[in-house]
Amino acid sequence: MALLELEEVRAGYGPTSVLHGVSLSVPEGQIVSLLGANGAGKTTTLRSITGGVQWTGDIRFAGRSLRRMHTEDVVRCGIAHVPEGRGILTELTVDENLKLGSHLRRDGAAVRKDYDRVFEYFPVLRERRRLSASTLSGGEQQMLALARAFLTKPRLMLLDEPSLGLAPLIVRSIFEIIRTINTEDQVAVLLVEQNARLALEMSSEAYVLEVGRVAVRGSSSELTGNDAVRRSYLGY
Amino acid sequence: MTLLDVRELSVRFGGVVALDRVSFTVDAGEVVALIGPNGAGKTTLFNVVTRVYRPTSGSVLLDGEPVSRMPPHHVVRHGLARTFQNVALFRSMSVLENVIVGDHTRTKSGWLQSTIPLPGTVREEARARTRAMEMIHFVGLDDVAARPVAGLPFGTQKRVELARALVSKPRLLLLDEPAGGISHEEVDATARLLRRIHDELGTSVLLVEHHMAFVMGISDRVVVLDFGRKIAEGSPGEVQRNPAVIEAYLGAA
Amino acid sequence: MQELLQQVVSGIATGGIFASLALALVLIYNAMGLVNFAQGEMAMLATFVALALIDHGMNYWIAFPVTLVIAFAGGIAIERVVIRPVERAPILTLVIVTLGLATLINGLAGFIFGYVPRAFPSPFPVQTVNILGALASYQDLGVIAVSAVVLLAIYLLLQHTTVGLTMRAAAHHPEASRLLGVRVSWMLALGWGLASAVGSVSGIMVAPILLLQPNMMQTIIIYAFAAAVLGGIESPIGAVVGGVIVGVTVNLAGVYLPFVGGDLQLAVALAIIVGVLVLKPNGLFGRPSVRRV
Amino acid sequence: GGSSTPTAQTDVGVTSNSILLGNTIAQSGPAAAYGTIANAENAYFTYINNTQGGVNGRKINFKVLDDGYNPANTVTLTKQLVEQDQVFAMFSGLGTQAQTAVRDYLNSKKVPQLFVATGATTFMLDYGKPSTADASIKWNYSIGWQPPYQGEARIYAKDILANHAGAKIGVLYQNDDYGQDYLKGLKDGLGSNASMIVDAESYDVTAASTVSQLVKLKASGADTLFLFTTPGFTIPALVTVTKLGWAPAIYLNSVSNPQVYMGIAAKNGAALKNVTSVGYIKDPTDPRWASDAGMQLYKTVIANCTTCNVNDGFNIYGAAVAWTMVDVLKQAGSNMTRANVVSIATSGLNETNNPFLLPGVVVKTTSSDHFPITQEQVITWNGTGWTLQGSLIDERGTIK
Amino acid sequence: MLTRIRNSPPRYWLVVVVILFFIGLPTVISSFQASEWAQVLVLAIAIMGLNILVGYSGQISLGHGAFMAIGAYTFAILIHRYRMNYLVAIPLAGLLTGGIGFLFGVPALRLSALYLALATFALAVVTPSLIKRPAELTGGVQGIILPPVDPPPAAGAAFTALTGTPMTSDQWIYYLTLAFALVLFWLAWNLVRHRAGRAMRAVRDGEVAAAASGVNIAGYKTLAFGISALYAGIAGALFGLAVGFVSPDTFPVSLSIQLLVGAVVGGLASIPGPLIGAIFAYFLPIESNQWVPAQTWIPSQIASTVEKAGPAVTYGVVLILIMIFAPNGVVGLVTAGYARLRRRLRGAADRENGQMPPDPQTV
Ligand SMILES: Nc1ncnc2c1ncn2[C@@H]1O[C@H](COP(=O)(O)OP(=O)(O)OP(=O)(O)O)[C@@H](O)[C@H]1O
Ligand SMILES: Nc1ncnc2c1ncn2[C@@H]1O[C@H](COP(=O)(O)OP(=O)(O)OP(=O)(O)O)[C@@H](O)[C@H]1O
Ligand SMILES: [Mg+2]
Ligand SMILES: [Mg+2]
Repeated sequence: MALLELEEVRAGYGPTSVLHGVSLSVPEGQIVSLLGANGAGKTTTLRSITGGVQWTGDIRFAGRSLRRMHTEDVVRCGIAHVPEGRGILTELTVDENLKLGSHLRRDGAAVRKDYDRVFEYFPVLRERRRLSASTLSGGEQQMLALARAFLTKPRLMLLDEPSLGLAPLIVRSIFEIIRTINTEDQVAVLLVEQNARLALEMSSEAYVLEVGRVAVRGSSSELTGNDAVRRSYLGY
Repeated sequence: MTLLDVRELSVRFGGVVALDRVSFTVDAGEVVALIGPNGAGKTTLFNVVTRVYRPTSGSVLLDGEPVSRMPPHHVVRHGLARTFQNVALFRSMSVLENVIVGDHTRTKSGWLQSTIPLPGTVREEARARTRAMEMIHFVGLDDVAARPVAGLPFGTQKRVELARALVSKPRLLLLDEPAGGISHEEVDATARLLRRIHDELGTSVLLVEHHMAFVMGISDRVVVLDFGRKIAEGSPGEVQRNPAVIEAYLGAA
Repeated sequence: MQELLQQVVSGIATGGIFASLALALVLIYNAMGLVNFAQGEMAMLATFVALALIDHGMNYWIAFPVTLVIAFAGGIAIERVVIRPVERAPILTLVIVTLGLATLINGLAGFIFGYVPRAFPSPFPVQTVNILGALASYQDLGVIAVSAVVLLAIYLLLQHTTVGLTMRAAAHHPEASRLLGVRVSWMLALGWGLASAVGSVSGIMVAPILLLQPNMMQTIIIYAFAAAVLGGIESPIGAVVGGVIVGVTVNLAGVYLPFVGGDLQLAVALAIIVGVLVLKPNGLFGRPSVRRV
Repeated sequence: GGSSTPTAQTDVGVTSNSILLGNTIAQSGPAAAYGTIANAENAYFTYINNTQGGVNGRKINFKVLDDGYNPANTVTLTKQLVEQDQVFAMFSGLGTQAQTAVRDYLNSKKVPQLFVATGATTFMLDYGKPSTADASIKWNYSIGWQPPYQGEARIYAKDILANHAGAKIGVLYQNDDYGQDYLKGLKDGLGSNASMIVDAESYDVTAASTVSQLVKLKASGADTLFLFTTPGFTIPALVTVTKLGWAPAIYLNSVSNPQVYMGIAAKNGAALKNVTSVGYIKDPTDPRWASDAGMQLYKTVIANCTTCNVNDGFNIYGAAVAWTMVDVLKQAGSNMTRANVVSIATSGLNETNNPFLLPGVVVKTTSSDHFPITQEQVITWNGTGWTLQGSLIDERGTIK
Repeated sequence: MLTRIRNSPPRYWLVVVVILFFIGLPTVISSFQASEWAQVLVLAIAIMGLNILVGYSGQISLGHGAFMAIGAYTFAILIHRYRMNYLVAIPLAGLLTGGIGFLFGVPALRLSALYLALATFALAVVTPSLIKRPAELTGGVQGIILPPVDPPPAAGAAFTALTGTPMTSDQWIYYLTLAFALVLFWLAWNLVRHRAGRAMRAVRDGEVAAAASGVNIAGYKTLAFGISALYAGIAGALFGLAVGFVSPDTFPVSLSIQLLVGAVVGGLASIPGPLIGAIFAYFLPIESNQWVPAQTWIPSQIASTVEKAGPAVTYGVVLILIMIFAPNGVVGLVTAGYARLRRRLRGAADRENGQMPPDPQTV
């Protein structure tokens, strides 16, 4: 059974409807990518999952419907959402941001171990622990957001364009880290990405959205192999 | 001719050294890219050039004149316009109005003329509107000209910013990650647009970007920063082969 | 000399009053990112409740905690009913709602309890101690001591507990906090509850000094604002230090600056607010806010 | 225009069976504590309507509007009462600034502005004079009622000259017409001895406390303290004096002397030794009046007002001034014109039996004297209540 | 923008209807009611000033009553002491207040919204005591009584010809205020849609971006303060004229709050908003405890409770309710309703295109 399932989800902002029936599923422990042009509704899809917008249809996580659940309760089920814009709490320090990631966990020893891992992945965060998060550069903020999401010990991570604004070297290492988290901790990932090539490399399966509908769905290798799809949707 | 001259520029925030004695120039007619790892100080440099931040030491000359002598809002009068990494549009205004604000320095009417508009003011308004519409057409946003910018797709918003910067007829355009967060097709479109800005409007460009194909395809010269220091400068080809750059930024391809 | 010393000591005592209300303001700022213009009125209402309990024969030391609990619940109720619907509205809307709340509570208290001032018992005697020749009463010292205790409690809560952290997070970044599993709405309610309880401590402490009546807090709140601004609006320590400084300054300015005189005390508070904001916008203890582009 | 019957003369606001009076007062805002006065007045009118069928068969209707102590509101509301509600007269409007604001308007419209609730001297002293803004308007439709603040202060001056000739006086006064009038009265009353005042400190109504002023007064070496302060400041000031370890002789103005307030001050820790004041109204909390007929009447009257606190000194004030108003209307008889009523109120009063005032206090006006009440009696605090000292002191004719 | 205006001709008709309504109003209501409406217009002018500051330049002021006080006192002193003609004194009072407001805008530059709210609030509280200080000039606590004004013969004659009754002073003041209001509203409308107003809005929406576009942030922020104070000053002068008396207590904190409430209730950053807000801000406190008890259909217990509880309670409740149910003010409510109606009329076509609703902020 899939960990996350969306069934005919429709959503929008006020009078504007953005998603016109999106169905997709993320199997346990897998990375699934969600691609599409600007404005296709990728972000909106992620927001629907964590209750950031009103939606109809059905969304199930681990067999349980998320209908009418508040964002915080969805998150407490084990979904970590790194939103577009990263959601850094700029009034707080880097350390406090990280603490907010782990604040719901009761497994103290494991938390400490996870902190060590996080600082191993992103050494710069250790250096900046006491500084206000508002001073971090774009890439550093992205690292903080990922680290924080990891510290919530999720079963599923929703990542909205994690490579946005990152230097090539960092992009690669971040994707590496995502893959490590995925394989070592069995965290499933729904990855929204503009860099289709990288995303397809990472994921086992992919969906392409077009104006709020799923236009193409298939295994990543299939899509990479399909020139027509590549050219018309993925742009490379 | 040297348009922008950055001399020994250093910026420190408390203990953090964001820029460490960086020097480089941008000549008229050039497209220069500024690349480097996250936190290298690229945006900070933009912010010093546009007088958002004060440098700790060093200077920036625009057309031979030190920018430190200009109030922030005068920088654009000296022919320098910019866009922002995270898009900074006037959210309550339409696309057209946003672009007209970009025309602010080319219009004159003060508050008195605004409150009691004489025919001259009205004509000036009309001219500003026409120029803005032309620029909107230039970046290809005619369809959304009357729409409020809030809620437009990210890529579109980036182009609105571009139009707003261009309408002031800058000689030098500072672009902070113009290809960030937009899809591949649009990256290509943006590259074509930049070419046209350079060729048709004759604007020089200094851009920050992480999208290497984009950078390499468009720039005449590349300046590389790492930890606030300039580690390399040269043609795209040279920089791409530079081991220091590969180690700090590009990674082994 | 003797007089100067007495002015300073008396100023510190008055400052204790400002500080205790300023603490509640600081708390609500940390928990809501908001200045609550109804803070003084809420404290006044809670004090009336305490008086009603005492008048019905309840022991002072039982009535005190009971009032705190009632104020806490009242604060939560206010948040749920009045603030929640405008939670995401711009700051101006919130300011107006709290102003409306202030008007409402003031009118309500007048309606229920009348405008005739009431006596309110104090746990501390008015007897005085001699400090280097200046006199201070146990009552004034008591107010300062209680403020210090409240300060310590708030400081520990905000800076060293998870609840404090989530409260601050919820106040400043509700959307992002939600995505981290923070029950933002309840955190805000909790913040109101706590601020209301702290305010009621302030009311109970100062009512014996000021006179309990519906308008009791109306001008005090301005001095409390001045204290909070001077100390840095998010800093509890700043509130107390700011309160004392405002109290002493207002006293001394009235006596030693001829053009101020006794009747421009409030103008001194205004000057402090404006002066601090212009010269040191984050106050004495506030962290500078960083602007990034 | 009002209805008129052939037999009797009437004006706007008077019908064969009713008289409409208007009032503006603060029932909300900073001075809301005074608002109860109008309720007490209304209670007295209700009592007259119920027990005597009104005055000469006309029931008194009393329309009270809340001006929140803002003179701008007073202007609007007074216009409303005069032009829209068509009141016969304005009665007992509150506040010096507020009533000053409408004085020209009411006099130019020849609407009586009777017994305003302020002790500001101008409403008595300046009767009949032309307006300072527009000389064509004469102030002959306006009059106050209570003893002028200046007069009261003169009585203190007399008392101190008689009993403590060597006193060093410190004064704490509110920096408005109220406090300034008192201070002026004291200085005038002391006359050539005005140098007895060693220090006078003022405070604004927006002050958080008057501690700083009191510290200064103590340091000035004063041994006698005058409090020309409203109750909200008087009570904390009395406590502060004790807290400063200071024990001056204290003179308290009459606005602040009701026993309720003294009780609060005592409870809050004030020593209250050697306190002097004056009175002209019976204090409802004073046991001396327990079986007094006037006090019995007051209690019956005030039962008509559900929101009124019997012990509140403002309420017996309201009843007393309403008594005078009814007295005037009774005297006017069938000649219910504004001109007639005003002339009785401002020049023809001689009321010796107002049951709510101290025995002997006369409410009196003549064609040359427009100060209705000028007598007051010195009282001293005995720890539980006020003791009347000596006999009434009359300041009639001294204020010029 | 152009197309939007072209799309909505009803708006122009509405303006004409409203103006005609206000011109005709005194002929059908009593002189007293005219005096009330004059005060509404006074408030509308002051609120429009505040709206320029808060709505269009994004700075908060809880102390605009203080600027009204300056305007009113300047006016009063000019005509009381210097016997100046009141028609000259009004604009002079406005200019002086504008200048002072401009100066006040300089320290305000450094304050964030919340702090500015506090500082201006404190200003409002302290104003009455500051006024008392130069007593020879301001009359201290006694205030200044102003002579009544008579309508000029021509205006009086025209009014008599129309209604058959002589024009009262209050009616004349109403028309005078209306004239000022019309002009000042028209000027405000011009301001916000031309270069200077656009720059102000740009500063409000984003200072860094505005500066990068060449907008002088400090300049436009202080300018907004100055213009806004000028409006408040003129309103203050007209207020003094209408009330006929100025004194410290005439300018309490509640006046400042009343202005802000009017601005928000009407709808910020809109031109009709201040007028609607003024009607609300004026009548609610006055009517709140007169209207309810007078309604026979309201159960008597409720009516008497409302009466006894006093206007403060009603005022607070209504204020909170409005903020909850119409946070963008009446204008926001109407605009949203109009947009919904248009969508319904046009059918679902727009919705599919992802058409955005008109932004309530830029009416
Ligand atoms: N807050 C909002 N209010 C109104 N419309 C919005 C809002 N956010 C997004 N939209 C609109 O919804 C549509 C889908 O947006 P969404 O952010 O889901 O796209 P996306 O696929 O994530 O695009 P991008 O690659 O640019 O992030 C767009 O047309 C956008 O204009
Ligand atoms: N206002 C500030 N206060 C403190 N530190 C700052 C401030 N602005 C920038 N920094 C620090 O300066 C360094 C350079 O930041 P900058 O934003 O210039 O990097 P960048 O090269 O633009 O990175 P990116 O590519 O991620 O956007 C970072 O380490 C950042 O934390
Ligand atoms: Mg997106
Ligand atoms: Mg950057």
